[in-house]
Amino acid sequence: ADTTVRVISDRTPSHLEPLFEYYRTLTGVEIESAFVDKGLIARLQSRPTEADLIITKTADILEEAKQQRLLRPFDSSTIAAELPARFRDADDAYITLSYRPRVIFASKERVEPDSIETYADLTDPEWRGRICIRSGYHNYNLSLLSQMAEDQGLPAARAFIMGLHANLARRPKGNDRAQVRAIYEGECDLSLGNSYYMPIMLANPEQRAWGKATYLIFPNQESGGSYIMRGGAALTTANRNVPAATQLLEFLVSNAGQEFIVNTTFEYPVRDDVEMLDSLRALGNRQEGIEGGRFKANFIPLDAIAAHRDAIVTILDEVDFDSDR
Amino acid sequence: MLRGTALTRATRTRTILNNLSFEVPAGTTATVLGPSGSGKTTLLRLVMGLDRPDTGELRLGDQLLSSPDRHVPPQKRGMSMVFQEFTLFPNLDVEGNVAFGVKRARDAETRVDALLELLEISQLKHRRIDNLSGGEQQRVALARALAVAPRVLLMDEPFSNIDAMLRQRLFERLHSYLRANGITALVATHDHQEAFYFSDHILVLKDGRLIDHNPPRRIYEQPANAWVAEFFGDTNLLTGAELGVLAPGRPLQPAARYLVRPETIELTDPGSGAAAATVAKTVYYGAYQEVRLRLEGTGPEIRVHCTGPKTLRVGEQVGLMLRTDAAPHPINDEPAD
Amino acid sequence: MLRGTALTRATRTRTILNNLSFEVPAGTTATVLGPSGSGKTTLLRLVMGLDRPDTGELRLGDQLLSSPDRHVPPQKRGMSMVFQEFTLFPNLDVEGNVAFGVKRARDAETRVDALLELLEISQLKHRRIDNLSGGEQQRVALARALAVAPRVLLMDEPFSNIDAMLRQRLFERLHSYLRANGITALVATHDHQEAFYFSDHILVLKDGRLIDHNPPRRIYEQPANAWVAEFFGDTNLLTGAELGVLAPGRPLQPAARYLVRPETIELTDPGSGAAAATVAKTVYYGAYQEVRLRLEGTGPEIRVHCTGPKTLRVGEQVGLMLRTDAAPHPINDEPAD
Amino acid sequence: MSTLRRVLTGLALALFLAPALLLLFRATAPLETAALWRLADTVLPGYVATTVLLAAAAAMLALPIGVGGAWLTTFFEFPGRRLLDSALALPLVLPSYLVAIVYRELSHRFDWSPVVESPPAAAFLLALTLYPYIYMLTQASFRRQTAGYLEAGWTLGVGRWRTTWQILLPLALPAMLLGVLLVVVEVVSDFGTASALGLRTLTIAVHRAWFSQYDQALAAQLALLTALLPLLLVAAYGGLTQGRSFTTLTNRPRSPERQHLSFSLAWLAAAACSLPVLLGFAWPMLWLLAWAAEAIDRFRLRELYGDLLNTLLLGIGTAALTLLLGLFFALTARAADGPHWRLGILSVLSLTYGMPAIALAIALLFLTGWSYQTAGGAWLADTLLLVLLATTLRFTAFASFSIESGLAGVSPRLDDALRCAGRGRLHGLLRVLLPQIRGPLVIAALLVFVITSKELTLSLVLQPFGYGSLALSIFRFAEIDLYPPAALYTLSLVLVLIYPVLSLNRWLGGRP
Ligand SMILES: Nc1ncnc2c1ncn2[C@@H]1O[C@H](COP(=O)(O)OP(=O)(O)OP(=O)(O)O)[C@@H](O)[C@H]1O
Ligand SMILES: Nc1ncnc2c1ncn2[C@@H]1O[C@H](COP(=O)(O)OP(=O)(O)OP(=O)(O)O)[C@@H](O)[C@H]1O
Ligand SMILES: [Fe+3]
Ligand SMILES: [Mg+2]
Ligand SMILES: [Mg+2]
Repeated sequence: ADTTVRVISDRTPSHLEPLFEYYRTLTGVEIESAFVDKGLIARLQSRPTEADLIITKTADILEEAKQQRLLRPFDSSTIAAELPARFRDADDAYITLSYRPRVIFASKERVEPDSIETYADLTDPEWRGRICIRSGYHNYNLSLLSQMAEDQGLPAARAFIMGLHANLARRPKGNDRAQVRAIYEGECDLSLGNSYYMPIMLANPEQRAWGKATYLIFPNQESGGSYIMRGGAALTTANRNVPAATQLLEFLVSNAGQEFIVNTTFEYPVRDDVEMLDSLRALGNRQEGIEGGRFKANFIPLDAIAAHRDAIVTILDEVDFDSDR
Repeated sequence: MLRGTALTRATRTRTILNNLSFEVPAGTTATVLGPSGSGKTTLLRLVMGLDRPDTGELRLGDQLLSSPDRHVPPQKRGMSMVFQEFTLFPNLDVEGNVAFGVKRARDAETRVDALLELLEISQLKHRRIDNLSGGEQQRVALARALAVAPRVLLMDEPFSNIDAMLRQRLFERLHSYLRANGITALVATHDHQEAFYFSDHILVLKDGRLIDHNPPRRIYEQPANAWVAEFFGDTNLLTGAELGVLAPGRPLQPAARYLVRPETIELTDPGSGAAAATVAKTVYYGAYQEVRLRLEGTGPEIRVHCTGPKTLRVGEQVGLMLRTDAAPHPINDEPAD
Repeated sequence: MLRGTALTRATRTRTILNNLSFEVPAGTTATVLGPSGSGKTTLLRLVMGLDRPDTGELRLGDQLLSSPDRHVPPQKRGMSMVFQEFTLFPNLDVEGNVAFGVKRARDAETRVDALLELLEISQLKHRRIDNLSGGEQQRVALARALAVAPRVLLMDEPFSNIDAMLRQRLFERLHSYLRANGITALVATHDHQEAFYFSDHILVLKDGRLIDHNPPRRIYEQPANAWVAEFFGDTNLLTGAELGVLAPGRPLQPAARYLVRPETIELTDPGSGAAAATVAKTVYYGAYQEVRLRLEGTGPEIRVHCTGPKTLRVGEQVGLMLRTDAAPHPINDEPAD
Repeated sequence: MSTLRRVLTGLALALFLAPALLLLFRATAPLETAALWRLADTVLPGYVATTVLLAAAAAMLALPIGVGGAWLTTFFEFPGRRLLDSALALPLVLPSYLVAIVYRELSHRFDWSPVVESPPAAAFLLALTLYPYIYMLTQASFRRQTAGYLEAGWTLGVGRWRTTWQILLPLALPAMLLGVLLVVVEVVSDFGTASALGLRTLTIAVHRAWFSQYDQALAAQLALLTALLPLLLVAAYGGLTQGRSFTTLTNRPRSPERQHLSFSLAWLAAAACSLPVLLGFAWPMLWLLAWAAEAIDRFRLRELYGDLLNTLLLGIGTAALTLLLGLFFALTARAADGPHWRLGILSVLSLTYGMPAIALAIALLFLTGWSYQTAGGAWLADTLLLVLLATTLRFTAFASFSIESGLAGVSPRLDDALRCAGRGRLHGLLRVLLPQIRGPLVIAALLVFVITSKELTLSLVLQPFGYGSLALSIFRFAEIDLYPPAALYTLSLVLVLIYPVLSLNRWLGGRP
C-alpha cells in the first residue's frame, strides 16, 4: 500500500523534480525527496535507512558507501539487460546514471586548435602563466588526478600537478565557469572544466560571451580517453519499499529517464539509444577526430580511482597547489 | 556674588521653583533648607546650569550665567557640584573619580591625596566604587567636586550619610578649606543643625518658594512665619494671653501670637513657678528630654526641653515659667510671600 | 526574637563584621548605630540573607536563618529591607514599586494607598520614579518595604534625606505602625537622634565590632566607653580632680575619668559659680549655643551647651558649675570588647 | 546557586558540549595525526594565518563602524539620524556571501569596481556585513546609560567628549567586546564568503578534509582547531572585564539628550553613518534588485510559500528557544559567585558557535543517528525539530551574549532589592529585570531570527524530506551562478527580515 519512494540526492532540485513529477503521473508513485547538497555521505552513514534510493552527482561516494556496507545490491533483470557493464558496479551495488568528461577550455583567440591533445600537454612551458583552474582539492580535480594516477601512474600524476601548478596564471579560485570567464576576460588562455558548462553557459545570456570566447578540447583521445565524472544511483539498505525503489532505478536507466537526466544536466547518457542533444553535438568541433560531439571516455572503475585520493591530496599539499602565484 | 533674580522653573503640570530671588556674597556659604520635595535639588541644578530657568536671571559677579535666552553651559561656569545620589563613575576607582576633573595631570596626584586625607578616605584610594559604604561614597563625591577647585561649590545633601562625629570634623575642615580658598558655597540640606553650623545665610524653601533668607540666628529666633519657626526646631506658639500665665508681668499683647522655644521654658517643683502643669508625654533625646505638658485649666499643650538626668513621669505635676532671659518673638502667621 | 551569634564577615583583605552577637526581641525596634564604614549595611544585608556570614549563626525565633552551611534565601525569610540607596525599580511607577511585593492583587490597591498616605506621598502615586526628589524616593522605598507586611523590617538609613519635621511625623506614625503590626525592626542609622527616638535598643558598631548594646538612655548616660560617649553627643571627659573644680564638695576619685555632658554644666555670671573660665569659641545651634571654655589656669577645654538668647563673645569671662542634679558617670576608657 | 540549578545548567551545557565532544572523540580515537602533521608542514600555517588575519582585520574594521555608528546615533542629532539609526542595522539582512558575490561580480563587470578576492578585501566585506552585531549591542548599552554621567562630567568642568571617552564608552565595554566576539566567531566559521572569494581559511580546510578527503579524523581535528580561536577571545573578554564594574545605579535612569552638532559636523556624521549602510546594504541591494528584475517573470508566489513558511517557523522557533536558553544561562552566570560559570558558559557557547557549521551539523547527524531507528527519533528527523535543535545550539551564543551584555549593565543591587521585595524570583524577573534589559532581549531575538533565516549549512545537512527554505533556494541558485533567481529569492528574504529590523527602534521603545 505504500506508494511513496524516498529519494535522497545531492543534485540540484530543479534537475530532478521534473523527472519525479513525470514519474508520478506515469506510475502514481509519490516521490519524497531531500536534496542534501552537502554531507550526503554523512547522512547515509548516520541514517542508513532514511531513504530508499540515492541519486548523486558524484558516484565516488557510492563506492565509499558500498565499502561501508550502506548499499543494497539491486536485483533487476532490466538493468542487467539494458545497462552496459561499465556503468554497473561489479557487485551491482550501484549504477552510473550519466557522465561528463573533464575537458580543456581554450581561448578561441589565443590557442590554436590541436596545439593541445592531452592533459599532460598543459604542463608544457609554452603555457606558463596561461592556465586557470579551480581549487585543486575540489572533487572534480581530485577525481581527475586520481584517474590520471591510475591510468598513467602516480609519478605521471605528480609531474602533471607540478607542471600545471607552474603554468597557472593565478591562484586557483572560483568554480569551473569562473575559469572560462577568466579566459574571456583575458586573464588566462586555458582552463579545465566539466563539459556541461559549455552548453549551460551558452544558454545563459549573461554567460554566453564567456562560452563563445572558448572552445572545448576532449583530451587523451589518442590514448585511453578523457577522464570523466559520473553521476550515479543506488538502493539503500532500507527495506521499506524495495520493489518500488528498484522500479524507480530501472526508470532512471530507461530511455525516458535518461532523456530527463540528459536534458537537464547536459551530461552524457549511459544508453546509446538516447538521442544526443544538439548543444552537445557541437562540442569539440574544432578538434580533429571529434565528430558530432562523440568522444572517447576513459571508464576507470571507481574503486580504483578512490585508492589514489590520499596520495593526490598529499602531492597537492606538497606543491601548495592553491597558493598565490 | 552669586545672584538669582526671579528664577522660576516649572514642568508641564506644576511649578517647581517659583520666582526665587537671592544673593550669596562671594566667599560665603549659604544653605538651602527646606522639606523634602521643596525644590532644593532643582535650585542647585539650575545654578549649576544643568537645567535652565523658565524666567529670571542668574549672575555670578558681572557674568550673566542663565536667563531664558542665555545659558553658559555647566562645564564653563567654574562651579562644581556634589549630587544627592553621588553619581560616581562606576568604571573608575576612587582615585580616578576624584582626579577626573583635575585639569593638569601633574597636580592630580598630590591634590587627590590631600583631599582624600581631608575627608578621611585615604585608605580607599584604589578601591572600586561599588563596594564602598554609603558614607564613603558620599565623601568621594565631595572630594571629586573639591578637586576641580571651583569658584562656586554646590553641595546637595553632602552629609546625609555621615555620622555626627565625623560630620562635625568634616564641617570644620571644609569650612576652613572653603574660606581659605575663597570658595562660595551653596549647600542644600534638610538638616537645620547642618545649616546652623555651616552657613552665613540660610535660604528657606517651601513648595518652591523662598520664604525666608537670613542669617541662622535671625531665622531661629525671629523666623518669617510660624512654619519656618517650626521647621527649625520645636516650638510653642502661644497667644499673649496664654504666655502671660507663664511670664506674669511681661508686657505682651494678649491677641498676638508669640514664638516660645521649648528650651526657654523652665520646669520647677510643683507649686513653685508661675503656672502648674501636668506631664502628658516625655521623649528622651540624650542631651535633653522633650516634655509635653498640659497647663492647669484648658490651656494649650506646651513643649519643654529639659536637660539633666531628672526623669519625669507622665501624670506628674510640675511648675512652669518662662526663663527670665527669654525674649518671645511675635509671629506674623501669614505666609511670607 | 532575632538573634545573631558570633557573626563574622570578611573580605579577602579585611574583616568587615567581627564576631557580633545580639538579640532583638520580637516586636521591638533596635537601631544599629555607628560611624560611616562601620559595617551597618553589611550587618543588615547579612540579616536579610543577601550575604552569608563566614562564621556564626542567625536565628529568628526557632528558625535557623543563616549559618556557614545553612542559608534560608532572602525571599523566604519574611523580611523586607529599605536600601540605603533606595534601589527602586526604575521601570515601574511609584504605585508599581510599592505594590510590587503585595501578593494578592486585590489587596494591593488599598494597601498601597494606605502606605502612600502614611508616608505623605499620595500625590506621587502615578509618578515615574526618575523625577522624584531624594526624600520622595526614600519614602517610596520605605512604602515598598512595608507593603509586603514583613515579620522583620530592615531599614538602612531610612530618613537620611528627610527633614526633621517630616521625620518627626514619620517616626511617630511608623513607630505605631510597627507596634500595631508586631513588626520587629532593625534600623541602621548614623543619627543618634533617630536612634533615641525610635529604638528600644541600640547596637553600637565600630570597625565591625559591637561595642555597646543597651537601651538608649543607658547608652547616653552610662556609655560603655569614651568613644561611645562622644559618638552620642558632645562630651567633656574630666578627671575627678578637674571635675572637682566645677563641683566642689562632691565625692569624686581624683584619678578616675568622668563623663560630663555639656548640658549638665551651667554658665553663671563672672565671679559667681564654682570656677572662672574664658570663652574660647562659640557656635550657634538654634536651640542651644555650644560654648568652648578654657578654665582659669591650665585646665582642660570644657564644652557647655547653653540655651537661651544670651550671646557670648570669645574672650568673655564667665563662671562655671556642675548642675547640682547632674550625676557624672565614671568612664572605663578601654574599648568594650 | 542551588543544586538544582547547577544540575540543570550542567545538563544544558552538556547538551551544548556534546557536538564538540563527539568531534573530540572523532579527532582522537584512534589517534591519527599523520594527516594533520603533514598539513601542518605544508599548507596549514597558511590557512591559520589567513583565518587569523581575516578575523582580526574584520573585527578591527567592524569595531569602529559599529561603535561609531552607535555612538553617533545615540548621542548626537544630525540630518537623517532617525533613519540611519535603523538603517545601520540593515546590512544584517543580506547573507554575507551574497554581498561578496555581488562585489565580485561587479569587479568583473566594471573596471572601477575593486577586486575583492583577497583576504584584506574580504575582511572589509565581512566587516561591512557583520558590524551590525557590534552596532546593535553597543547601542543597546549606550541607550541604557544615564545622563547623570554627562552631567557629573559637566559639573567637574569636563566636556561631553571626554566624559564619553572615559566613562560612557568604557561602560559599554562588555557590549563591544561581545559584539566583536560574535563578529570574529562568524568570520572564523564562515564558509560562504570564503568560498565565494576563494580564500583559504580553516573552515574551508574542514570542508576539504570532509568532502574531498573523506577524512573524518582530520576534519574533526581542524574543526576543533577552528573553534579554539573564539575560546581565546572569551579568555580575553574575561580578562578585560574581570573585577570591573559596568553597572549603572538606577535611581535616575534618564538617557542623555542628543547633542545637536554644528552644520559641518552634522553632515559629516550623517555621511559617516551612511557609508556603511550604502556599502553594506544599499549598493549590493541595488544590484540584487536589478538582477531580480530580470527574473521577475519566473516569480511564483506559490513556490515561495513553503520556503517562506519554513523560514519563518525556523526563525521564530530558534529565536524563542535561544532566548529562553540564553536567559537561563545569563541568569545562572549572574547568580553565581565569581566569574567561573560566566566564562564557562561563554566558552561552551562560543565553542559550539565557533566550530564550522558543517562540523556541528555532521556531529549532530551522528549524535542523533541511533535515534532514527526509533519512532520518536524518526519523527524528530522528519520534522523541522532537528534543524531547530541545531540552529538553537549554534545561535544561542547570540542570545546569550546579547543578554549578558545587557545584564552587565544592571546593578546587582537591583537583584538584591528584588530578593527583598517579598516575591518569588519569577515575578521579579518578569516585572523588573527583563524590562531592564528589554533592548538586549529584543536585539537578541532579532539577531537570532535574522541569522537563522539566513542560515544554510545546518539546514542543508539536516533538512527533513520535502524541506525548502529561502536561504537554501538562494544558495542553490547562487551555487550554479544563476544570480537573477538568487536575487529574487534574496529579495523575498529581505522583505521578511527588513520589517523587524526597521521596527527595532519602535520595539526598543525609543528611549526610556
Ligand atoms: N521632571 C520632573 N517632573 C515632575 N516633577 C518633578 C520633576 N523634577 C522634580 N520634580 C518635583 O519637584 C519637586 C522638587 O524636587 P527637588 O528634587 O528639587 O526636591 P528637593 O528639595 O531636592 O527634595 P529632597 O530633599 O527630597 O531631595 C519634587 O516634588 C519633585 O517630585
Ligand atoms: N565587597 C567589599 N570589599 C571590600 N570592602 C568592603 C566591601 N563591602 C564593604 N566593604 C567595606 O566594609 C566597610 C563597611 O561597609 P558598610 O557598607 O557596611 O558600612 P556602613 O556602616 O553601612 O557605612 P555607611 O554609614 O557609610 O553606609 C566599609 O569600609 C566598606 O568600604
Ligand atoms: Fe558542477
Ligand atoms: Mg533633593
Ligand atoms: Mg551603609
